[in-house]
Amino acid sequence: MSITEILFWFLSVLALFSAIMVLISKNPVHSVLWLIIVFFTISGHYLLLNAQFLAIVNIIVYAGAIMVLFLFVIMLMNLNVETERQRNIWMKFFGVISGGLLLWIFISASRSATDISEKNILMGQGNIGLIQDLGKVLFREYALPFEISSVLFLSAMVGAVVIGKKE
Amino acid sequence: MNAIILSAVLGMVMMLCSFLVKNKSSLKHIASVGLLILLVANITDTYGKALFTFNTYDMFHYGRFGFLFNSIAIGSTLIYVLISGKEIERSGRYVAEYFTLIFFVLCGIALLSFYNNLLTLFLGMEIMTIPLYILTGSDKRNIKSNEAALKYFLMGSFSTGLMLMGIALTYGGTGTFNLEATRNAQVIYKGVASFLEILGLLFLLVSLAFKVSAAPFHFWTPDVYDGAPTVYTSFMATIVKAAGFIAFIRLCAVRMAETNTAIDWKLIFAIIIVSTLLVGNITAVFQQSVKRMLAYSSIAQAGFMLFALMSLNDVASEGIILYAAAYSLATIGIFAVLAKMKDYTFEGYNGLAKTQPVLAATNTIFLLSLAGIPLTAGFFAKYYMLAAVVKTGSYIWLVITGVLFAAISVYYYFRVIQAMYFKDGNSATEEITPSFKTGIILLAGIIILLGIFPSLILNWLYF
Amino acid sequence: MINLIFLVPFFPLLGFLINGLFRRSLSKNTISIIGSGVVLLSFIISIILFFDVKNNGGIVVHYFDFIDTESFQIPFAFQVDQLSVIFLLIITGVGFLIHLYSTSYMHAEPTEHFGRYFSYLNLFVFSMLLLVLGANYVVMFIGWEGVGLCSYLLIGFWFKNDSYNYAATKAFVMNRIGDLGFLLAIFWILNKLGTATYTEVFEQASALSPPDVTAITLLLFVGAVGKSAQIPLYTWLPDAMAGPTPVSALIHAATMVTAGIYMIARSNALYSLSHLSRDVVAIVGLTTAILAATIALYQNDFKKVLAYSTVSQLGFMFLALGVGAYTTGVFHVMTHAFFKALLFLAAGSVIHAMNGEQDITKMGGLRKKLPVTYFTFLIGVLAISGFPFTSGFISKDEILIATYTHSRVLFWFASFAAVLTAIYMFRLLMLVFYGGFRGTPEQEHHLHESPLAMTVPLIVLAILSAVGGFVQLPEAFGGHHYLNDFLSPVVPASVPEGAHVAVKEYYLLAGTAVGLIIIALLANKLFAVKKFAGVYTGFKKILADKWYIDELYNSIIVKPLNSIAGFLNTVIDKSIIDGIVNGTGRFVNYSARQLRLLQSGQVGNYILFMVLSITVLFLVFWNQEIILAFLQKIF
Amino acid sequence: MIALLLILIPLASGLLCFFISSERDAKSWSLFASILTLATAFAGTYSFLGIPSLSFDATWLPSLGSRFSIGLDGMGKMLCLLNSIAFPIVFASVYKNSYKKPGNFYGLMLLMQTGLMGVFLATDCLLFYFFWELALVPAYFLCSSWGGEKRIQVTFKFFIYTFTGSLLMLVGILFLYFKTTDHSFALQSFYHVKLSAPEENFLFWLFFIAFAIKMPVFPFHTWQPDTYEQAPTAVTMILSGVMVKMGLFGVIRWLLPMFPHAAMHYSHLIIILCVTGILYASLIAIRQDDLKRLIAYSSIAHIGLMCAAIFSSQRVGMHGVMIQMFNHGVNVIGLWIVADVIETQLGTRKFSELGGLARRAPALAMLLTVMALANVALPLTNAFIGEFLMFNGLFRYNVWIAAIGGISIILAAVYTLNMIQRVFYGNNSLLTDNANDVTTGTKIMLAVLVIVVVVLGVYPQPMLQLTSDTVQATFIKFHP
Amino acid sequence: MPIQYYIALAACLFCIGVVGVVTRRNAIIIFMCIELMLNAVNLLLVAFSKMHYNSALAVNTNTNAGIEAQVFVFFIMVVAAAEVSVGLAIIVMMYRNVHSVDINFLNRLKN
Repeated sequence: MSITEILFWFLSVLALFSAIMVLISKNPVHSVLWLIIVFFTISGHYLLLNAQFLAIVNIIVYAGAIMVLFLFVIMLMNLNVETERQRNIWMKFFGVISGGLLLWIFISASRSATDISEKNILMGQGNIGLIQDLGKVLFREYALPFEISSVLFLSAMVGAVVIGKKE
Repeated sequence: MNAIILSAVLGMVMMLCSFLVKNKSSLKHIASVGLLILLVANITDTYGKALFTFNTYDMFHYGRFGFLFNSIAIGSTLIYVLISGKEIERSGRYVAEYFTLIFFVLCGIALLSFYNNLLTLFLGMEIMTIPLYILTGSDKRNIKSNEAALKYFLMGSFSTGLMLMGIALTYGGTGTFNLEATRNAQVIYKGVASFLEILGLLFLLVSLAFKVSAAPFHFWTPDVYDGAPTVYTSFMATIVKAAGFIAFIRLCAVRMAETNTAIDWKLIFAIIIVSTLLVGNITAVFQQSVKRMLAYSSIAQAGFMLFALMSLNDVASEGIILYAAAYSLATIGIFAVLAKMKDYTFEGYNGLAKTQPVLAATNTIFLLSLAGIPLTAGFFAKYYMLAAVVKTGSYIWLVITGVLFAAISVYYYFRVIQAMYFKDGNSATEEITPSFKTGIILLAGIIILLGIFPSLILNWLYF
Repeated sequence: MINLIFLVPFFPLLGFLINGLFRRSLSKNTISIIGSGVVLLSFIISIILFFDVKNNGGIVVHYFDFIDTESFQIPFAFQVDQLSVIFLLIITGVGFLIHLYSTSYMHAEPTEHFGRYFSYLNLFVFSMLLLVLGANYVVMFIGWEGVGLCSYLLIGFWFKNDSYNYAATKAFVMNRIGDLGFLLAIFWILNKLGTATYTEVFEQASALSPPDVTAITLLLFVGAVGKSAQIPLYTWLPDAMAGPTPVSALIHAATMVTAGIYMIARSNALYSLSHLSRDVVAIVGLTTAILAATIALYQNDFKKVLAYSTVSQLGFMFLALGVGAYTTGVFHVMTHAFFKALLFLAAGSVIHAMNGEQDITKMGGLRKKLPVTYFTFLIGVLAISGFPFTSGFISKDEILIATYTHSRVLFWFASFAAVLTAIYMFRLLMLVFYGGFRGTPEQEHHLHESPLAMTVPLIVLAILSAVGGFVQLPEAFGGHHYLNDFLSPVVPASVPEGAHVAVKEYYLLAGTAVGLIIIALLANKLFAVKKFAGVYTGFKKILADKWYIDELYNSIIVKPLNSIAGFLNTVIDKSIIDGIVNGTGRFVNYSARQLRLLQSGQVGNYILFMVLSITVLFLVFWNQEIILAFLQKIF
Repeated sequence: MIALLLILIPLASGLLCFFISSERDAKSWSLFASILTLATAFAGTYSFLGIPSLSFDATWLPSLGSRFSIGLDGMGKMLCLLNSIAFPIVFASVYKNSYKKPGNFYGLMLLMQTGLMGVFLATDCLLFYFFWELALVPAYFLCSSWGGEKRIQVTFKFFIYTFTGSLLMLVGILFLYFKTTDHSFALQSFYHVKLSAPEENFLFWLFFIAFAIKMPVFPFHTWQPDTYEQAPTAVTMILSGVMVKMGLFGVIRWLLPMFPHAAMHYSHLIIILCVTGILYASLIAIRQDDLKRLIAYSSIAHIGLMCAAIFSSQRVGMHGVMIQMFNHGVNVIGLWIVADVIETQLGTRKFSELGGLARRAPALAMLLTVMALANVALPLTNAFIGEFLMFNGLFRYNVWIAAIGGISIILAAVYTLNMIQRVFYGNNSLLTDNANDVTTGTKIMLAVLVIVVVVLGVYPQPMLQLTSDTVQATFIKFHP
Repeated sequence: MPIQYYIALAACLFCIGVVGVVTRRNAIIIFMCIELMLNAVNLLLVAFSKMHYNSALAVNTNTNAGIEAQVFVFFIMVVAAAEVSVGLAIIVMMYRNVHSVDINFLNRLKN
């Protein structure tokens, strides 16, 4: 087993474990922290896949900005105590069942997808994940969507102001 | 391209207006002028006179269909602003921002009518939806509005997740985000398409079904439409929903049709259609609030529009345009009247014909149109939908089912008519201005005109 | 002559229109003059026609195309021949007398109703003339239904009384049952021959297959049974006595009820082809004759006795037709018209005198108070009982002879019926005119002989009843069967020839004479009493209650039909059929209430549903061949 | 041109009528307009202006293959004539009644006439469907606004019921449209569609149910008595006098020539249904206590007979149906006028509360009696000709069915005479004691109808000739 | 490394996210679970990107194949950030009015 594989397994197990912990933590703050761990592991995967730019952005945007925002809101609302009452046990049961079914669909679909069964991922190599290549593509082919996404930000900004401003 | 850029620009103009223009009521006029400009720009664009030319690297596809729909969407929004502008003014403090958001939504709609890449689909969808979350929650003191916004947001984000999963899987199968995928991968599943792509398309289908509120992914619709301020419900239920369909039909017509040779999506659509019609029509029957009834009715109408997605032929594409126009116009009218009512229940409409004969008469025309009675645009809309399926030569049972549900739909639409005309009561309305009356009469006139000559719209597809 | 034919029905129609439309503005005298005058005019024209026909034979006059389709043409045409002209004379002649009688009898009515009465009566004459004049079955049917209508209108003339209205409705409905048969017969003829015109039908009759002929003749007979009050449709006729007495005389004795005989006599060419049908006609006729006679024995209503006697006599006529003696049947129609009209009018005179009382148990000993009425009534009774050489004797005698040659068994039964006839008629005579008066003193005080307008018709009819039979006097008595000769171009004569017939005639003559004397004595002994209880027990009660036929019909037809209708109305229509329709609506409503519970308001539930739906869609998608194949198997 | 005028006159006058507020004006205007239509229809029926004026053709929806093409054949002429006769009579007979919002009432009535005209005139299937619905919508509003106390639910049921039927027909129309060789909705293209047997059978039912509901044929009839009972009498007259003819018209004009084999295939079933319906409705009519309901059930029975006669596939029967469509219209309108007179004057339609009216209102009694006799198809009334021919057709089809169906003429006598007896005869009730006879206007109206009844009963030939071309044309395609 | 591993991993994460959305009542946690789903998609996209790159490499060593998936991931992150800002604003607004973020209390709108 190569180092890549060991890392892969380690990160995968950690990611899944943390994700489950996000799910089952009673305390929202703990959930946030577990989620940050998930994000870190995913960034680790990106690094394994040699997608360095995304790995960094992931940490900056998700773990750094978004999760902090979450944390901030939770703190603001004083939700750090275990205020959430337990959901109906049936709901949990069905939730897990439905998740399992969905997972089963994924697995069975990918198992039947023979077109990719032979395919492998190029780990740790290839320069498409590097910032100079990405940048070229982003500002040439994807320049227009990139600009348009500013509309999204504008609307989000307006929205946040409209919604968030206290009257 | 004109529409996309201009709508974004106009949105920013409105933003600036929020602190440049002090008089709130003039905002409506500015927005109307902006919409008019947008409409003209889009029409000139249709005939090859674009203001901006970029190399879009195949991100967009400019077709007659998209242009026509975009014009209809912009035109409907114009009518909507003209009729309901006053309601927008009253819905909250940030009038200019609301107009801004409406323009941004139009930008998203423009993206959806021209997209040729799953990325632009995704972006368009998000640009269209995110302002709607905000508009839904714009009545900040109203808990219902808050609740609707949160529900809409949570479920909307969830469906975004589904959509992204779909996009990722199709990408896995094809190696491209372009809508017209040129497959270099060997076709595997049943001789044609990749298994992963199929699964991805299924996810995409589900997420788009969510956007157009097709059952069983419709659950957000009644709650959100009910909770949102009426004037925005009107916007969401009409133009936005129609845009969802346009996005959907493009996906179906291009991506799914490619995989269509061996894999039949029709059965899936048939199931979705039947359940949509069932849920929409049947549940609407028991509603006590007209607003909520209209929410269910919009689900039911979506069921009919899905016929086009299932059949995917020339009749279907003509039909979905006509349906979008007929349905949007009629629903805008109904909501405009609804917004003037003091009581949203059916009882609130009792005796409207006596107190406000013009409102009652025009409202009747709108309802008749939704019910698909001839001489209104709604008839031809339904006609085209049924014709599209009949033309495919199979699934006649589905057509008959649809027709039976259409008969049920008469039940709840006519309850309003009954209340207005045949029941006694003194329905109270807000003050009705003459300009509102004029607008609504014009709207009714358009519906009747389209009901006699649907080709007035459809000819634009070709000439 | 051709030009005159249409005038025969036209005059009564004119009378109907004038009297009907202007009944409020005309005086009673004018109404009387118009009402009777038009019939008199028709009578005069009929006489002219009679002589014309006698000299030149029959004729068909085509007026216009009534119905013209590719499959058949039905012209509106009249046929005047020997048969129809006889009926014309009876209808207009007797009709005129009865109109005349009515002018006095109905004089107490208000002008408006007086006018209405005469307009109905004229309409009746019109319809009856149409019936006999029609040159095809459809025109006959028009008249056929028309007389039914007039009968309905006249029975219910006094519409304030609900039981009268009921009787009228009953008459019409029972007639309609027969009419249906008639209609089907017409269809059958039209379908097989493509024409309904008599001449063509009879020419081509031999081309019909035996089952067709039998079916047609039997269906025609169903029509006749309805109109001529035979078993099983006779019960309306006694009830029809609710109408004014002249109406009973004209419609329910002299003319309308004989339409059935006219029809069968007219269709003799068809009946000659079907043995079975003739047998049925004969047996039904005879049974009716006996049954009605037995019932008549113990009736206490003056007019009811006469009504049952009419039914019985009609039975005789059918018997004659059934044994193939068509002219004899027609002949009996004629004589019956005379004496039965006479009897009814006399009865009317009595009732008039008794101030509307019809119960014979309340009468008695009237011969002194009403001499003319008594005398004429006596002639009528003698005629109907078959007193030698009265008209009734000759016609009935001929029927019996014809029956005898046809079948001995029938003959004895027919003779029995004839005896019964004599018995109940003498009973009637005795109870009304002999013995002591049993009514109230006021009634006794009121008794008076009727005015001239009523007695003159009585006298005329009495004379006709007495001597009217001589037109068909058998050879045995020196006669010549004039009627047979006259009718022979239309109706083949069927009088048995030969010496042995003459011998039988003498037997019959003797038998009748002896029988009548015995009956007269018995009747005098039994019925000419001072007091008469009118209550019967045992078998008499069964007869007095008319064999409970009405009750039987009530319980096996009317009541079940009514309850079926009620069941259909309340259960099937309201609950089941409408219930299904409304149930669909209610089901939709119910499912709406259930389905909306799905919309729980919980985001978690919503998303759960969505995820599960995705799974289901996925499964469906992957197994769609199986599902489609399954669906295909179902549909 | 005449054909176009027949649609345009009621349409324009109807739209104009909405803006008339004065009751007098609205009445006079609508009466005037309907008489104008009648004059036009007469001109059309007797072709004073030549054959070409009877049809009109214009582009409507080129992309759909539908044209605004209208035309008159014999049956069309007759029904247009009926339609245009019915309205003036109805307007005149309700002239004394007053309706709230008269402009709307008369406007809707005229729009309904437009729809009916269009149905009888259209030679394009989509146009036909258009008018089919157009006739229904005003009826809905009329019944719901001006009807009896249960009007809303009852009319609603009526509307949904018939609407469902017509939507099914729409599916059928669409299916056929895509089967036409030239993708057109024209009558002739529809006639020439080649269909496989299962397709034909399936489409047959789609169309037939729509027509059957409209007629209505047992067991699709339950909307009818309620609607007739609850609708304002003026509307009921049109509904039963003219609108039910739409169903029969549809069967003859569209159904039989399009699906001749299916029609033959199912004729037995349908005739049995119809005959069952005839007896069923007749029996129920016997038990009715309400004048309007009685007429309604009687109408069901008559229509059932017409439908059965159509499917008996006999020319004779078809001739009968043709003439009976007109006659039934006239007769039933007459009956409704009487019912209206009684109801407006006495405020009740219950037999149990009526009686003895003949003495107070002899003219009414007389006129009703004639109409009622026409209802039982007495000879020399117009209905006799129709029923005679129709039963003849049925007889040719099957003797037993004719015999069983014939029972209805007995039952008709029972319930009709029962009605006359309970309304006009017997003792006066409290209500009828103070009744007055009809006004001269109504008297004249009824007298006109009576004259029509008698004239057509004595001399039906013109009517038979008028429609014989339709019968021939129908049987060219539809031959047993 | 076979692509199935990554598909399975992403699918697991995605499904855990879904389960979280269904079972949790706290709006914020639900939102976080949605973010988890998005991340699973991101991971899957990057994996596919490298897979396609790998396949294309066999034909052309200078290939750029698969890069668009990484760009897409970038866009997803952008959108997610925008969504979060709006979403949290809505949650805060909600909290202001009802002092709870428990979605079980969101049941004024139903049936």
